[in-house]
Amino acid sequence: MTFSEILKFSIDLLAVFLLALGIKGLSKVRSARDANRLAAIAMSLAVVGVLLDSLGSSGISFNAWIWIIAGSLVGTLLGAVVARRVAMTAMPETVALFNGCGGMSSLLVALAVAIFPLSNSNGELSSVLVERISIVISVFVGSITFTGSMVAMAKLQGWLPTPAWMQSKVRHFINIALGVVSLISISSLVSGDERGLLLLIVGSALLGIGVTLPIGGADMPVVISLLNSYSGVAAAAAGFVVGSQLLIVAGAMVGAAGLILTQVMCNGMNRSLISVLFGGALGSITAEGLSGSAEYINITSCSVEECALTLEAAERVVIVPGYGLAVAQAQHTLREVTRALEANGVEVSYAIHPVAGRMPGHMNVLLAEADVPYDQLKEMDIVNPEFPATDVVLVLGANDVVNPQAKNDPSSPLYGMPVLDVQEARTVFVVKRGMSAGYSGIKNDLFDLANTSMVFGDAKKVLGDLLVELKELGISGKN
Amino acid sequence: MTFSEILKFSIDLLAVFLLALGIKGLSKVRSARDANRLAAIAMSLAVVGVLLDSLGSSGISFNAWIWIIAGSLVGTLLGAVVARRVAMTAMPETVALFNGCGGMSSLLVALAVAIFPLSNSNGELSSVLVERISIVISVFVGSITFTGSMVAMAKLQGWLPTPAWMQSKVRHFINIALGVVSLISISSLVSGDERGLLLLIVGSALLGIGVTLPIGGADMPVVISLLNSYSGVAAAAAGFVVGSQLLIVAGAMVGAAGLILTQVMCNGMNRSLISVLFGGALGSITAEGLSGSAEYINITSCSVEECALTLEAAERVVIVPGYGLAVAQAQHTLREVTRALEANGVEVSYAIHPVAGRMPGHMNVLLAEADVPYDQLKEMDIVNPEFPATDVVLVLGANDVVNPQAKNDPSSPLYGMPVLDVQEARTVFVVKRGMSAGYSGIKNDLFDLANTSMVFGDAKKVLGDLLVELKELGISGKN
Amino acid sequence: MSFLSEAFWVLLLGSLLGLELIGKVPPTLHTPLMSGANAISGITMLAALTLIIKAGTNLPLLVLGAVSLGFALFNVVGGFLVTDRMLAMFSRKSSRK
Amino acid sequence: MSFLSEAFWVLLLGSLLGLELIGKVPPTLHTPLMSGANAISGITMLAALTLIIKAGTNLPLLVLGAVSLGFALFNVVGGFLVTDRMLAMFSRKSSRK
Ligand SMILES: NC(=O)c1ccc[n+]([C@@H]2O[C@H](COP(=O)([O-])OP(=O)(O)OC[C@H]3O[C@@H](n4cnc5c(N)ncnc54)[C@H](OP(=O)(O)O)[C@@H]3O)[C@@H](O)[C@H]2O)c1
Ligand SMILES: NC(=O)c1ccc[n+]([C@@H]2O[C@H](COP(=O)([O-])OP(=O)(O)OC[C@H]3O[C@@H](n4cnc5c(N)ncnc54)[C@H](OP(=O)(O)O)[C@@H]3O)[C@@H](O)[C@H]2O)c1
Repeated sequence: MTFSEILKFSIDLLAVFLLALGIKGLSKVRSARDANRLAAIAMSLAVVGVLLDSLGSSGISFNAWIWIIAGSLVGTLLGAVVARRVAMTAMPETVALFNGCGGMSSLLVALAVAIFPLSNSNGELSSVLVERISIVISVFVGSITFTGSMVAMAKLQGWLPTPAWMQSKVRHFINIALGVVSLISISSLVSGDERGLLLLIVGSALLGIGVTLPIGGADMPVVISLLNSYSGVAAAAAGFVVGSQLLIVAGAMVGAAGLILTQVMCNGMNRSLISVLFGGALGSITAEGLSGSAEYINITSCSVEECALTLEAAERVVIVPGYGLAVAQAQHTLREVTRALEANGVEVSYAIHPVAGRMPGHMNVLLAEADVPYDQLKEMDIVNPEFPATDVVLVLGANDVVNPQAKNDPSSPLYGMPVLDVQEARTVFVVKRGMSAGYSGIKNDLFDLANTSMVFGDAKKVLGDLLVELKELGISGKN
Repeated sequence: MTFSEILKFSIDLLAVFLLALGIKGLSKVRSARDANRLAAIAMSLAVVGVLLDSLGSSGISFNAWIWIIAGSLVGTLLGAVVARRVAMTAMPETVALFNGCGGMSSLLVALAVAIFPLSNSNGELSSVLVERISIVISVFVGSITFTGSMVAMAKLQGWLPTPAWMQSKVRHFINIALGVVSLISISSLVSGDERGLLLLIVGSALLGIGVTLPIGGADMPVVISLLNSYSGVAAAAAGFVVGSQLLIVAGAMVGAAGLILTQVMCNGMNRSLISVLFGGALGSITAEGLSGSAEYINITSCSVEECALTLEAAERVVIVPGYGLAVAQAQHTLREVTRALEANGVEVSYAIHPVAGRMPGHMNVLLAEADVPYDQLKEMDIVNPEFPATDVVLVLGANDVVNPQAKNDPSSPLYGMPVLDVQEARTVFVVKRGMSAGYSGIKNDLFDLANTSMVFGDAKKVLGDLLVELKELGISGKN
Repeated sequence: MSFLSEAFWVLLLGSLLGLELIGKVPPTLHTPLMSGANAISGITMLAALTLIIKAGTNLPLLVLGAVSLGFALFNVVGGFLVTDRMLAMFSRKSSRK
Repeated sequence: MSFLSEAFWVLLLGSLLGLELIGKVPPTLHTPLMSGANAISGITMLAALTLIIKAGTNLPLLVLGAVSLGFALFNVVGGFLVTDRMLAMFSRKSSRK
């Protein structure tokens, strides 16, 4: 065992250890940022390990260096630019993009080895078999990850509508057919016939599209997390292909952790993984919910002026932001309104529901962007007991997260999801454009309550008007 | 790769998987029993794997079978007999005994390999070095585990008093000296000089005794858990010695899990690992506590008769069992008393503090033995809010776990430990022999409260008298 | 090298896994968990077994191996049985009585 | 056999470890954890690197390797940076303002 071997080996062990610490740390608020850096350090270490090992044994040719540097430079630069430029609210699609590229990378590696076999294996049947199987897995999972992630990104960006036939049952047959095609090419590849390769790539790529396309935009974070888990599997398979322990461990860890995260996310949104994957978009249900809006019997609508008067007289105001606020990009206007209120001596805080919006942590990101002080953001468990002592609650483009059905109506699909008990406050204003339902597509009993008034309009516009009204009342944050 | 190799390998993987599931399952009440069986199955699987592997390669000689069967028979029989016979309350010492034998086993394996080297290693320096190091670790940790566990067992059984000089600071010097001796022999062994072997065995055996002897009986569960973690380390080292992956993984898992469990146990008892290991027995502090008993200013003592009258008139009675009840072996008499009360229409339940007694789960075991129905045992969090609606609390040989100082007095060593709020009840009777302190050695403010009365005497005796008094009042569980 | 590299990988991963496996343990389970883990640590019986099998006609080695096997099995069998006995006591007995 | 046996061991243990590593994750961290884990899954860059180094003068292989490396590094670098950006937003800002 040469010195360089020992060195490489220790580096690998250390890298895995740090990666494990990193993944663990990322799941706790206090350690998350350091953990992310730790993981980055671990990855750099791993690269150093590979380079040192090669330098110590066969060396790295000049030619190889050129290609290495070229590839790294392009990847790094693009990655850095995208990571800097992208809007905070576009995180899920960004992660999807990155993830797809990771899948593509595994796919390409496996492809390369399939076409130009490495002289790794010792020719024994069992290792040849394992090598073939890992190439196949890497190609299969890699291309599903790639196309699936790209579709997810495109849908989240709104570039890709869901074709109607994709929501019908037909898609299941198409996907099953694609699955069968992939399986056939897989078995032919494993038995040593290389002609199946192209078929496998095309089949699994289409399968990735077919499975992801029908899924509704709001379920996408879960799908992306699942695809992320797949790309871990693809990495582990690539590890078998090139014979790297480190790759196998890291891939397996990420794959398994991704699976758990997917499950946790599903639970958080009160959805099951099965219904996310096979239930299709929630669009149709939403349509039902819309028609169901006729059921409202006791809606009080009020003007922005009235709302401004009530706010001005209040002592404690709680803002409940939701998806609509994000869509309207109204966070900065909101901040101006709350500045004005605070200047007038009103105590303002923000009630953050964990799944308000369309991605986990959406509201935290949004309000942080608008410079809302961290200590005014209150989590659900903290703020819920405070509602009875609150004068005014301003619900901005939120719907499901303030639906009392979740507590009261066991037949409701929301039942069991923890919600913000805004109805306990003295007065509730709900700002939204119309009576349409939220993500879950169901009626919101809150709107019917006596202490709730609707302020119809786009969140940004309403908040702008509110600012004007408040100024007329002599309140402004500017002085 | 032959078929038998693949088989052995799959069995090993499966065994490790099942062991991991087993350890995980053992930490949850619902799955614990099945998990224990699962782990047992995994171990049997592992044995089958080794036997199959040997049969498939070089075979197992008749001679070897004889010795295998002889060794297994003796070990299995003795183990089964001890496991059946031992009293439930003697669990910690039993675990210590088993654990010590596990350590002894690792020690013997390493010793055997040290004297008759296996032709395992390929003669490369690095592997020779690793082999020597693992032998040394196995011997070192194995003998510490053995002697330490034996001392722990003997102390818990009361066979071994703590010599006075062992509680003085001198012991630290002795232990350091023993550590240095072990280190010297270790380094000579690693450099290839085999004469250090005997010295190492003796040195580490004495070290195990020296470290464990001064530790107080009540801290023993923690020490045993720590030694248990060591025996995992010894097993992993033995795995390096004989070249078995399975042994290494299983040993490492148990070693690491044992470390965590040790930490968890310390937290549960409100002690730090350092103070357990180096703080020495709590005996001296207890003595201080005794003298501190003069501080009590408002003790009300009452007769068994009075106590019986109050109990008879009560509607809701909560029993708080503690270490003293276990020492007095009074659980069966207690059960008779509660049967009598129940027959009289009194609602009886038992408040189980997590660390009442001297081993985790002590009270559950004790009361289960006396046939107390499971649904009458109430955990601390459940029973605490019920005390204000309780007529009589009967504290039987418990002290620290009902000390209100833990809540009220930030300067108390108990401060922060969750306790049973018995003082909230209408009347509290405390049954104990005198005014001496409990495990922590501090004064109990509860005894000074106006609604607390002391009933002095051995728990078993008092309960017997109580039974007689109750019968005289016309109350008995027999009819 | 190969056995060693493998050995260190499993050592690292096994330890990390062990650290993660048990999170919160209710106090009631401390003793059974301790004793169950203790039974598992008797896995050294595999080493003793291997030793006997490889010993050939070397009598001292056979004896050492057998004694070691006996100790280990004492640990394993006793450990699992006693854990089971304890857990049987904890299991819900509301059906009884 | 040896590489394979090692590979399967680390696969098993790595997966088990991954399953245990994250227990409860607060919803705020779902997105950053997802994106951080995603960056780590770009570890395939090591495979791409190995490929290039072993390619010798095989041009198609070099190109495939370099493209693969580019994709992987895009994933890794972008993933870590974007995670950091997100986590920076969550970190307590009470000092500001
Ligand atoms: N956070 C996550 O990770 C995540 C991920 C996926 C799904 N989800 C789900 O998403 C839901 C989140 O609840 P939520 O209360 O935040 O949102 P929601 O229930 O989806 O409701 C959003 C509301 O905003 C209104 N709105 C839309 N555009 C608006 C605009 N420009 N101005 C004003 N209002 C506007 C809509 O009503 P109008 O159309 O009438 O204006 C709608 O009722 C939950 O059901 C959750 O399970 C969350
Ligand atoms: N459960 C565990 O795993 C564990 C392990 C180690 C340490 N500990 C510690 O042990 C303590 C347990 O608290 P605890 O309240 O159960 O016990 P404790 O605080 O140790 O008090 C026991 C009381 O029982 C009395 N007693 C002794 N023998 C008696 C007899 N024959 N009849 C009647 N009374 C008798 C003693 O007073 P007299 O001498 O006056 O009778 C003493 O005050 C905690 O501090 C805990 O941290 C627990």
